[in-house]
Amino acid sequence: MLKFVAGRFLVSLAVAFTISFVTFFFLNIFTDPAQAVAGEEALFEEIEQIRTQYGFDRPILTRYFEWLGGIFTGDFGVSYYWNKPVGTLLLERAPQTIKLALMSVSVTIMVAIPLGIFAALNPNSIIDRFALSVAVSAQAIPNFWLGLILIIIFSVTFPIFPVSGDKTYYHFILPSVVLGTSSVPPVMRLMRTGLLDVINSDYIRTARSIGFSGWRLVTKHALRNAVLPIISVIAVQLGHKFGGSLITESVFAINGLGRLALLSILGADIPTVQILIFVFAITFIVFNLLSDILNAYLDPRLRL
Amino acid sequence: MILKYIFRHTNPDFLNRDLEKLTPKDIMFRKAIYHSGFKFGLLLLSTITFIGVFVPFFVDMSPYDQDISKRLLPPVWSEGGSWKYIFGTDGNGRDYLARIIYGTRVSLTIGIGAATVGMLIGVTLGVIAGYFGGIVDQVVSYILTCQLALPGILFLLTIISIVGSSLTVVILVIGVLHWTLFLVVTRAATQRIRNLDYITAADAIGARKTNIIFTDILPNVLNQIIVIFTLEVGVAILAEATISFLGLGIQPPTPSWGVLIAEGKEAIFFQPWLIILPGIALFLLVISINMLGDGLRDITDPNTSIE
Amino acid sequence: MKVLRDIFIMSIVFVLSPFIAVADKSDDTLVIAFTREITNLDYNYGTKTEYIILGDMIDDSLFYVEPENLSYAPSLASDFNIVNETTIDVNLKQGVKFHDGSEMTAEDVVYTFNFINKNDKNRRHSKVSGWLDSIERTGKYSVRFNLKTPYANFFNDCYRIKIRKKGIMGTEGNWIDDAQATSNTGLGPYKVISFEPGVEVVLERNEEYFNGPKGKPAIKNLIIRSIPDMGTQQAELMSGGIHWMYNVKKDIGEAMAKTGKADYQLGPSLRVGFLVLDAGGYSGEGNPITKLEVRRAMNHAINRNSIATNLIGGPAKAIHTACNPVVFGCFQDVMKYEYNPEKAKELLAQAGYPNGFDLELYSYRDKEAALAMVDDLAKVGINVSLKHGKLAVLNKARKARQIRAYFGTWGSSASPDTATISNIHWRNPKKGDRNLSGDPKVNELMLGGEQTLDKEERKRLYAEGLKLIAEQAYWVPLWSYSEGVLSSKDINFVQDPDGYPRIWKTTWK
Amino acid sequence: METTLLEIKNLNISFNISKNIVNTVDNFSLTLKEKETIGIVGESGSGKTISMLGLTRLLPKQAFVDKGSILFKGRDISNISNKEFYQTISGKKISMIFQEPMTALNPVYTIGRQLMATYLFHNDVSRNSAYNRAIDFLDKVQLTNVKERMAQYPHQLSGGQRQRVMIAMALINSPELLIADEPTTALDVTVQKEIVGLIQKLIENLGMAMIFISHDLGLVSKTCENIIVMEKGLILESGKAENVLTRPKENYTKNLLKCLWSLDVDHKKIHKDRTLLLDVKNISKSYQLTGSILKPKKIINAVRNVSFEIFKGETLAIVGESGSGKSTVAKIINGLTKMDSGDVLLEGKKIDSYSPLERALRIQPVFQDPYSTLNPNHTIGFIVRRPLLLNTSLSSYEIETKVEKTLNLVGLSENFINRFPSQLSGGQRQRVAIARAIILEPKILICDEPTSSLDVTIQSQILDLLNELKERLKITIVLISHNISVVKFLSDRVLVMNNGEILESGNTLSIINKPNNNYTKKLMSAIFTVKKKV
Repeated sequence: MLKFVAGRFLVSLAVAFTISFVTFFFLNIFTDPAQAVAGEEALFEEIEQIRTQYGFDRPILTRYFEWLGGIFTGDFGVSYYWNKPVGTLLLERAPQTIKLALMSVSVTIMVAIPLGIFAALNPNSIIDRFALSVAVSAQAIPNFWLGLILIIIFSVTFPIFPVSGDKTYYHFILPSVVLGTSSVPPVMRLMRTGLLDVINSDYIRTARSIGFSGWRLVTKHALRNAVLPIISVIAVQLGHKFGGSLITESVFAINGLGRLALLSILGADIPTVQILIFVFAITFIVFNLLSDILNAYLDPRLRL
Repeated sequence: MILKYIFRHTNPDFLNRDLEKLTPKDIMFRKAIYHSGFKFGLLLLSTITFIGVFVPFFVDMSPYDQDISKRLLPPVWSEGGSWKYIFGTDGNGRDYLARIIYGTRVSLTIGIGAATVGMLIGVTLGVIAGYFGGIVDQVVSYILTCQLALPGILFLLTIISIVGSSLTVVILVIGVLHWTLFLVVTRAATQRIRNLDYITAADAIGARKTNIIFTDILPNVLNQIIVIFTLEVGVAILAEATISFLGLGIQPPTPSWGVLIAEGKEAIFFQPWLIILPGIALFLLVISINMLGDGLRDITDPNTSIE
Repeated sequence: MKVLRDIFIMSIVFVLSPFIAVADKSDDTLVIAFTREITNLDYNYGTKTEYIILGDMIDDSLFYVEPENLSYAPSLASDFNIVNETTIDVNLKQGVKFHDGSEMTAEDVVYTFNFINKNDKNRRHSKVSGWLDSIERTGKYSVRFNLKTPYANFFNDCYRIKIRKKGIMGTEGNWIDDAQATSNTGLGPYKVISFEPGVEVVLERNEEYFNGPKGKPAIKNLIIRSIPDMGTQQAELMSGGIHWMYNVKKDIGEAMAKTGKADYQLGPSLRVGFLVLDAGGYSGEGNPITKLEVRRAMNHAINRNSIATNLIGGPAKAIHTACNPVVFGCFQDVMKYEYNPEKAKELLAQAGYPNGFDLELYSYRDKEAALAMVDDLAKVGINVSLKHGKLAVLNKARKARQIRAYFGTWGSSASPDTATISNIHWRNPKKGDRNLSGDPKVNELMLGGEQTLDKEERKRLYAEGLKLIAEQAYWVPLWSYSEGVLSSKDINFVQDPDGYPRIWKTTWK
Repeated sequence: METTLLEIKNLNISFNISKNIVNTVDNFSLTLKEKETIGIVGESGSGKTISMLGLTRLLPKQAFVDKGSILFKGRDISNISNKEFYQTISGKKISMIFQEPMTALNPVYTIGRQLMATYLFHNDVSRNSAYNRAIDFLDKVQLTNVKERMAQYPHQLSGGQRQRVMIAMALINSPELLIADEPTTALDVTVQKEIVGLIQKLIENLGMAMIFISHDLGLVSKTCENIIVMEKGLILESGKAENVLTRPKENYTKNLLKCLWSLDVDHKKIHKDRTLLLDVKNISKSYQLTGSILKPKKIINAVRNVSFEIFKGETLAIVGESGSGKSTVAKIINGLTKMDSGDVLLEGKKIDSYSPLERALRIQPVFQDPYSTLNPNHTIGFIVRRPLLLNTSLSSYEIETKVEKTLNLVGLSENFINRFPSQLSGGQRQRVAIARAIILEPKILICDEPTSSLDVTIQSQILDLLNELKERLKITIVLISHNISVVKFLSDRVLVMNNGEILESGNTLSIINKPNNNYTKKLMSAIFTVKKKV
């Protein structure tokens, strides 16, 4: 087990570095960091001055390792756009995104899992067809559009929820619904097919031959098998939510990492963008790793 | 010719023939006939495609002609609407119906283009990794892991904001970032097929590797690739709409639905049709493509029965 | 499983959590929304309009612009004396206190100007070093400015520079750029209570505010929220989440006013729009734009009146000069190009483009207007592909000398002098990238206008410069803008003639 | 006096396929006395399993009981509610054992938990006594270290051990009837015999009745007193085991028996030709299992230092259980897998020095699974034609003639040329695979379990075909098999493999009759054969 975790950890680390490397090179070759620092009003000679002063004229490899070294010592660089250390920015913004991610995943769980279970227990029934149409629709609705429509309905026509902001948990309900919706289809489909597979499996036939039936059969014999893969999918979805919060946070003016990312891209704020890509990648990798470990822990077949 | 084929296949006598006597294509056709989701998706998609691609050839309309004295006219069903502008006009006095109809072409072009790019990358890597295995597979897996860990939309926006936006750039970038599903599916299918006896048999009769890949492996993965392709078209269309919505996508005055929604966003409360109509168009197109894809998956899956 | 349970409990908690109280009249709190985010409280580090508005609320400067007659008035200064063309003495008001309670003296003024002039490597106000040679303390409440050259826009620049308490911005090479957010040392009518970058700024009335020309605010608490989406802002306004928003287009404003939920004012603005043309051939020698006939044809091709009336609305109207007609020095009797597509086509034919040509037009603002212009230009045969995007894209292309034409606007917020627009747009091409005329004469005339204090001489220089620009059609001057403001029914907000919002004058109804 | 335990009368089971009702089991009737054992024999699709699933209400969703009555201990249980049935009958009075021990146990629960749940479901007792009962039954099925077994998960046990757990689960509630559905088919030959013996012993000790379902007439005749023979949903005949075996009434039964007999017939001559065709010298091959990321690397020595010779015209059988390395040897001598060390000399030349095309002309394989041996996307014509397209420059007319000729040779008509594999039965597919292998007229045919996935009647046809081809084409056959009957029928010489090594080799008859090695003895004794009564 330890060896497995260590191995996966090393691979994850390598992936993280590859991503940081690619991002850094891409951003620093195709954009001019000196221009970004200097700002839009800067004169030509000022840009050149900044280039030497900040060391942007040195080889890109040197700068990459310097940047990487900075990350290890906790120095994430300074944002040109926000005039702040990127690390501080991240710390300020992360709580909102974490809240949003957790809440949207709970929305997904609350909708997708019961729906998937009922659909699997009654294949080709009305519930099943309903669940399937929910999945198909949720896949086809663009996030940004859903956000706008929900605001029209639930904040303006019927003022139940606040339009925007991130002050209280209450503010997070609509955004969580929007962000959670996009994960409903995969989780629901997996729950449905997983449970169907389990129900049609030989060991459920064994349980039925013993006399188990109905709800008792599902809860005592089928659910655990079907839920195992779901847990890892949810962990992966949670990892996705961090990067995927970009649009939702913009529509609902939630001051999280996603909005920070969008603003930094639009403001050509390279230090922030490259750290954010790195951080989102790491988050995804960590959740993936956690899901693997969790799976290995929960599934006796994978235990060593 | 096609009609004859359809007639032959919908003929009750034919349908009731013993399953053992049907070719794989016949079985798929029969499944398709009984698959309501597939039929609905196909019908909807054909209708949308017909309207978007062919109607502009016959009906005189322009998505670009402006008349700024006739801006923001409401659609025909609202107060003050007229049949001249069925869906009303936008902020520059352009016919909104024409813009939405022309938007179909943009979405389809980008969807199909990006999915093709993704397919070329994903299938090539997938077949190579699946067939050769070993170190090649490990390298490809590593690339896959990296790609999966990359925050997609963020990276997409970053690239487009740096490279600048045009139709080609959008297609290429979305395509380059959406190949993982192709890879995963092709690789798994190739790995499975590679170990089947008929591949060993092909080996034994002296067939070359390329011959095996093109004669034995690809045709067997094709169904799955088509399914993924369909679904990825939907994903790419949504991705384009998203980046256009954020102002980084297709350049104006090209009528992309994402751009239309973004342009109408400010008027969400007073000219809501500006958002709702392209949103519905987008929804219908993607849902039809997804239903088609889901349907294809069921139809081509040998494990499902004919319903 | 425990994790799932926790998530579940959390979801229950948030469903049951009560509504947040909406800030309103009862607790004397005004909430306003900005589209762009406030990332720093120090105006000295920003150029956006939002920073000017915020800066005016929490800071103060030596001079101030009176909105009624668009003239400069002393603010922190009590009076001034122009000793000679390059020497200006300024006396300061006494007993003015920073928000932390300490008194402002000449030390602080000297520190501020010196720091911005010399020490701040991260300077955004490079202009100051262009004219300021040194500043010296001449008494506890008096300073002397020694200028490098005569500088007409001195008062405007002094209005822009917010006076900082000595030491808070750091020392040479070690500047502290969020000093304003952490040290609470403003001078303005409001003081900062809390600041979340990109989210909101909470302000409270400065009860100790010196009797400056801005006057004491009527409303005690003020919250500035950053809401990037205009639609969201409207929703917030309708649901009572905010009281005030600006930059509202006429369609939305008028529709909102019809609902009876808010008041809409569409007043004048100092902002003007224009196309900058690459007459100097920086983007490639001999390109079509370098031909005078082509530039004139473009001037004739665009129906400015129609766009100004139909798209911008309000007091917006077509302009013919490279400045807003209401500001000082904006000479109007120049060559005028009426809307005449036929003539435009003729001119194009003369220039050797009877079938028109392809052109990339960059823009970052007013997409509708840009599209309308594209349409107008297409009608005379100029096939324009619009590159509409973020300002950063335009900046990058401009810096790389790839731009043939771009659609620019200039706000000149609260700076009623032709010098502000010409300083940035007609610089020496070696120093800036916006002057694409390639004509040293324009640079000489338009920047010469700020290097003398003699008003008549300045007017003469600007008149000559503007005539030259019009005649050579270096620009296509488009229209003056109008400024739209939506305000809630609870508040009185009066728009000033320059369109610049002075929030602190707002009162409850 | 013996009382009737179970009486099934005119049971009809139908399937609902594509809105068509298909009758699958027709008028199934059966009478079972207490402590009696009945075997139901038939090939796949004969309805033997479905009729029993109908009895225990475990039918798949699209199947349903049309009509018929089921009397259990005199009471009609076909009309009682599901609830009552599940609570009072299934698991308590009637238990089942299934074919596939690998999947019949829930992988996420321990053995102990599953056993205890089974007991607790029908008995209101403390967990402690359920625990003791479970231990007791694990003892009864002759598992060792039962206390540790209780805490183990199914994947930690071998197939045979799992089947023992299944038996314990089926018996823990002391049912009166045990239904065993092919309980040994998925197990290795040597384990099969132990499990069958165990079941027999237990039902005798516990005084239960048993219905034993199998496709193996030999096995059933050894296990059961009475036999029912089914085909296509119909009961063909039933009666005492010896009666059915000695005096079969139906042709079908006779065919089944003939297959067993024919396998038993001894018509081997000693092969005389000593021309060396293939010389295998000290080959070894190991695989590295990278497996999943979760499992550490594992090295499996599939073949260890194996040497043998193949002479022209002979049929050599390589015998062993799954995992013995026999298939790997087959692939290596076919040149389809690289060996780690050693040499394979084909006509005196190293096998890997041949180009793929040269090799193809000399040596060809036939595989086990008729469903994966043909590419489902190609027509039969293309599949058979492809070797010619790749290897020869014949005109298209010549190719077509040869394809037709070859198809005829393997017993298929030209009509098959445009069909797809999915339109063919398993036996037909195997014929196509043989056609593909022989169309290039190779010298050696390597048949890897060519019949083990087929029904018994089809098996004998394919074996006959191979025998016929051998005579007509003078082809050398290497037969890989775990089935001694098949080996005995076809081969001249036998190699016995286990754990990647050759244990012994020699003349087929002498190996079968006088095995030297213990393992070979075990292998031979595990076979149930029916002696033809003359």
